[in-house]
Amino acid sequence: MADSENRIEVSHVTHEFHGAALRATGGKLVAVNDVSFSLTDSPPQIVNLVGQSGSGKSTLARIILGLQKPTRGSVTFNGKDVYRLGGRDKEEYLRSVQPVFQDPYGIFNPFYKVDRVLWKAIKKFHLAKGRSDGLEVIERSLRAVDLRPEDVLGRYPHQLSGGQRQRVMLARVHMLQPRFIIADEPVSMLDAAVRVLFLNILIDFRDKYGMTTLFITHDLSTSYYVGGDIMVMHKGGIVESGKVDDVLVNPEHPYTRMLLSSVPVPDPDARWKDRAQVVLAEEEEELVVDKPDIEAPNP
Amino acid sequence: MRRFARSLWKLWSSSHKFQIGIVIIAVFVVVAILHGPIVATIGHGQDPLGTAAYTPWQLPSRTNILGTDRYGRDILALTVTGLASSLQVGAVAGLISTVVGVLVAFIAGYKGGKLDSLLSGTADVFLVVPSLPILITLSAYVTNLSLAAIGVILAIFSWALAARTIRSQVLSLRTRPYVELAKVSRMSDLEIIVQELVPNLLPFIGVGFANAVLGSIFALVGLEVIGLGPSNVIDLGLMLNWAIGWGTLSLGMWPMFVAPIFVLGMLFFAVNLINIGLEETYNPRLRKVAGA
Amino acid sequence: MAVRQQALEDNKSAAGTPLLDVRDLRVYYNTVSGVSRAVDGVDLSVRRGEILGIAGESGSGKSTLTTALLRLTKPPGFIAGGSIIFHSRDGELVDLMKVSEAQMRSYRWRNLSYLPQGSMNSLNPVMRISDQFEDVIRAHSDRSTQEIRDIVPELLRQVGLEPHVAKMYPHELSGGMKQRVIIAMAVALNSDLVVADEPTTALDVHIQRVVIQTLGALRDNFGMTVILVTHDMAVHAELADRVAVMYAGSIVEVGDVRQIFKDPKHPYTKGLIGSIPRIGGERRRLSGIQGNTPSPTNWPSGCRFHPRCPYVMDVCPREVPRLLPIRDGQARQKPLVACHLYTEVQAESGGRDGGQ
Amino acid sequence: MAEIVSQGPPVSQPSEPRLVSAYRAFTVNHPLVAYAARRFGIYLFTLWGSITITFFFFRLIPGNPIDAYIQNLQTAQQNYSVHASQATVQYYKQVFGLNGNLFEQYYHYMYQLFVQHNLGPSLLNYPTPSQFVIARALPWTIGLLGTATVIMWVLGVVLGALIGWKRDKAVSEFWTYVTIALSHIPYYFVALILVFLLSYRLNLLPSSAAYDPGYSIGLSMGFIKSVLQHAILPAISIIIIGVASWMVGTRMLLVPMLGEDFLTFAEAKGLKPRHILTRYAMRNCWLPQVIGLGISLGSIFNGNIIVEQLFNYPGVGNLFVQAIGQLDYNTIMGIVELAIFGVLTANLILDLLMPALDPRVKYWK
Repeated sequence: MADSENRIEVSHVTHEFHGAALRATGGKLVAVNDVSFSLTDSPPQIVNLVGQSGSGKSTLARIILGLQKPTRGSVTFNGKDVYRLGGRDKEEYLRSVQPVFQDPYGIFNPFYKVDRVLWKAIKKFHLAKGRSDGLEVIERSLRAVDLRPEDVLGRYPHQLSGGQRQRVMLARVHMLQPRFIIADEPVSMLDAAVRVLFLNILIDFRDKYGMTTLFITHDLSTSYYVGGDIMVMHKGGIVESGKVDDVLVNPEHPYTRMLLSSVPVPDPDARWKDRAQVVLAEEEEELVVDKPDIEAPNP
Repeated sequence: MRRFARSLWKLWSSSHKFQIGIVIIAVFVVVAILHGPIVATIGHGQDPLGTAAYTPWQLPSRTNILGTDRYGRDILALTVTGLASSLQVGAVAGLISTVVGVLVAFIAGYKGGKLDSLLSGTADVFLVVPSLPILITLSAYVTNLSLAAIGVILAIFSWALAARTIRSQVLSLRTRPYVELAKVSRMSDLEIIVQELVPNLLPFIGVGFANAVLGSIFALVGLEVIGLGPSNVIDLGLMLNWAIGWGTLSLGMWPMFVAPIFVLGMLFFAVNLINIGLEETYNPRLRKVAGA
Repeated sequence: MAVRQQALEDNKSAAGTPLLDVRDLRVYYNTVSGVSRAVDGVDLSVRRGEILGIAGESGSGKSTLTTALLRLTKPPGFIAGGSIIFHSRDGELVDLMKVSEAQMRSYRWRNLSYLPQGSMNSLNPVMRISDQFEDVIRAHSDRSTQEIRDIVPELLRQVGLEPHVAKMYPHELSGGMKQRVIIAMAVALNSDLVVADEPTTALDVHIQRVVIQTLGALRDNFGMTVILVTHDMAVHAELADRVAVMYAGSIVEVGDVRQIFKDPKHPYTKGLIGSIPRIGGERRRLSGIQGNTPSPTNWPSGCRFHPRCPYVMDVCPREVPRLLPIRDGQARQKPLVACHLYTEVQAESGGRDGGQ
Repeated sequence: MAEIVSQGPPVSQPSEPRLVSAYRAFTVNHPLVAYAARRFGIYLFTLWGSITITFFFFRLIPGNPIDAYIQNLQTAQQNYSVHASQATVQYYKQVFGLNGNLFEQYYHYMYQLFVQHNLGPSLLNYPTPSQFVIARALPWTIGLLGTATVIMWVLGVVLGALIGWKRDKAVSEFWTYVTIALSHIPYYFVALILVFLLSYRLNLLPSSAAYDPGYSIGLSMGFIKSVLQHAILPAISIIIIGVASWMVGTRMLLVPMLGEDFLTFAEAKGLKPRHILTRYAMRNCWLPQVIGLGISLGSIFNGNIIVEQLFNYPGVGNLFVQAIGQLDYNTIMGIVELAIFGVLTANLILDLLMPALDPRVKYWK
């Protein structure tokens, strides 16, 4: 499909969070720590980014999408810094790199019907001239992701199932035909039967349209299913990478091994024999409760 | 625009409380706007508000539906005029404080960073300056305050509260996935604020406006009840002040006392109905738990 | 400790006897768009000492069912009918749907404990862990504060937590630790049954494994009965003895865990098992299940799976299939299936006695 | 092809001045101290900002206190000459800090306030400094409003929790609507009605002043009884509406909480409903109400102008109105500043106390 190679280059990206509370103490949270890799669309492929919650996967996705400027390091698209793009280049970048987010409900503004997300894409990226032309594009894309337009159009987000909502996002991607899809935990809130359908579409997009997907997940079995390359992320850094078939079959890094040995196998005859090593000093979750916003009643 | 009308219609048909509240307010607003012709009709061509237009201290009768006051003015005409003034003050104050509050809230909440700290800090400073003493001082020393000027002064001390409540809402909305999706869909900041954030905050803004209007009206009435308000415009508070000062209750001249209190009571009744209606429609968590 | 030891022995000797018989349980919700029949005619038998898995997609009514088992259904939900017969250790039969609220309170946790779905938020955020233990133990026994303080560290140790956890607040614990604290609470009173609602959802894989094995240990070490409700089939494969598959508010198949995974009978179970990706081996395309989960306000007629079923027959939209035992060469026990594919040919007499 | 570029050496940090890094090290090791220091800084800033706004506001509105005072002298002594007045004006300008331009005056005032802790002379009782005049009125205000605030908070929170907990019951729903309606009535309406009914019509209670002038101030039984009698009406008119507001607030906090998992779980544990309400539900939602109480107590210092005026109660609010009549700027500003100080200090104390009240709150983390 692609005439020339498109390339996203992530180099030495580090991101630290300085919350209002963190700033006071000079403390910081290093979400992403000196990560470098590149994505290209020739040949198109699926690159898995796996890791447990808090490993920095989602922050990395937001950084690549241009939503969160990294503290250090750079993201370039075909050699141009994503955070210094202007006008035409910015448009080109957004046309080429599009997201699928985790929460299929939060993607839709509850105030509007589902259609709006698709129409916005048509208008903002000039995908069609006029209404009937646009409707045709929308219907074609919905069918491409196994949705019947009449089931989806004219509905409010809460009237659709999670699987339908997430597939509407895929339809949006289908319309825009980006070179890269940044999919941040797209199936974590879907049921198994629907999840497979979603993954199949993602695989088809690679094969039919030559799209490259950065597939972020915490579920190792889904990354094995989609195949391709894999990067294992732990505490903000990439600890192991390579082909899915190598890394998930013969893991080298102890963290990858630990992850793999923890995945329950869907076979009653292959149960765990040994007891898991119970980690006593589990990382504690830190919670900062904001002071509630309240007023004294009457004077 | 059609979408907007439809959501308004949805809101309207969602709650009877909301409907009743709106109808009462609408009636009051119409009366206030038409207060000139209404007063003229009451006076049958002459000014019912002129001193000694009628015999003083009349109880309700055919000519004076609510009777007359100490100076022989028609109490119904006074009430209609007072309502118009009170609503005008409330509208000016409510409008200014809501517009300023919303602007500050959206700029601070959406942009964040240093600008947010600066604007929120300013709002906090304004929040701790007590408004009632300032208002009393002003009305004591600045003679001939116009209705609009009173409204502006009330707004200076009430925008900060609106700004703070709406800002916290903006903060919670701005990291929603649909806002992020809008960003990668090439929507500008202004488009995102207007199309993605504002619609979801309309109920908050609406309630904030209604409360600011009501709050301003009652702040002014409070001042006037103790005789410290501006005394150059007839509003409902000034009527109450007269009613107390002239000892109308001991004289048995109840309309002078009852009329303004009734109108004020209906006003806050209506605004509260709207509040409760919106609360029920827009707070699904509350609705779910309450099973209402 | 001696008392606990005795109870443990009792549990083990009672293994295999009936514990809970659920008959035609219906739990509905009043919603704006009509009555939502989230759980609509569930039949289920639970035996002492087993781990019974309940599987199904979101919207199948699993969670509604678990809360109803403990009679914790909250408005706008209500229990529309059915019975839950509890077989107490001394052989008494009690219909939990009929006892008074005060009696129900005494059954809760003493006999039926609950590991809730939102375990993250299930502990009182402003109380120390030890105080929360004290609350529940006090409510069901007359032990003194000192006695309770003494046993809490031991209880925590049994689920693999350090004693100092007792002095901590919930927000200082990770999700998996909170899960295990609640499991320890069930151990504290030696509950007959633990109903675990999606115990591994939202946990990291490693913690998932710890929680799964802690639940397994409940049965292995204490002889407790566990109802394991989760959409994650791999967890069932790892832990359950029997699996009940729920679809659209009722149970469509119950069978031994091996039978469910190796030889699923109901077309829905087949689809579900056929949707699970595995690590390793040949990479083949999985088919998933086409179509959408139906809405509980408007279930399809007849067999509720018929609009998505690849084997749909004329009878399916017309008649509701009953949950009946079918012949099966391999399985030790006959699986129960609610599907017309089997009723026509293989159905035996016997009616709806789930799992005997 | 996704190539994983080898990870380079970490980017070196720019070095910091030693003082900055020492401070940073200290704050990392003592997060609580760092938090308290930062919070105190914000406190000082807001205090300064709001007092500055107040100062310029009062200096910029028309009206001249010296003219007002000299006018007073004229009416009192009736001897007036142009010469004397010129000297007098100069003298009083000096005394009242009105020399020089606005910024010199501002500097003078802030110096006097923050360094000498002096508000300047009061016009009402010249030459008594304003702080003494205010201090005389303060006990009445604190006594009346402090007691009323505490009473209405306790009643409001308890009753609010009850109507929230029993939200399905018709009685609760009835009281919910009653309290919502009541909570929005301006309290002076209630005051007017109470005075009319209990004082004028039934003659049960005194409607004005703080005590019977027949008694002298002291610890005699008669005096105390008289003080209590006089406080009943103003207190009740504040309390009725206040209780309703606190009830509405408590209910609003409690009802959404009733869907929380830990309450369902508490029920699953077989705990008694009363136990769940007090130890689980209320313990988790009373914090905003405690903060509210703190702020209410902090904001009683400017007195309740309307109630004190209606009942002619000799508190700070009443003093304020008198000061306005006399153009006593120092007293007026003093009262406004006291109010600002009260609210801000209450906020500061609450913020510092919060971590002790709720284990989840850790600002400094």
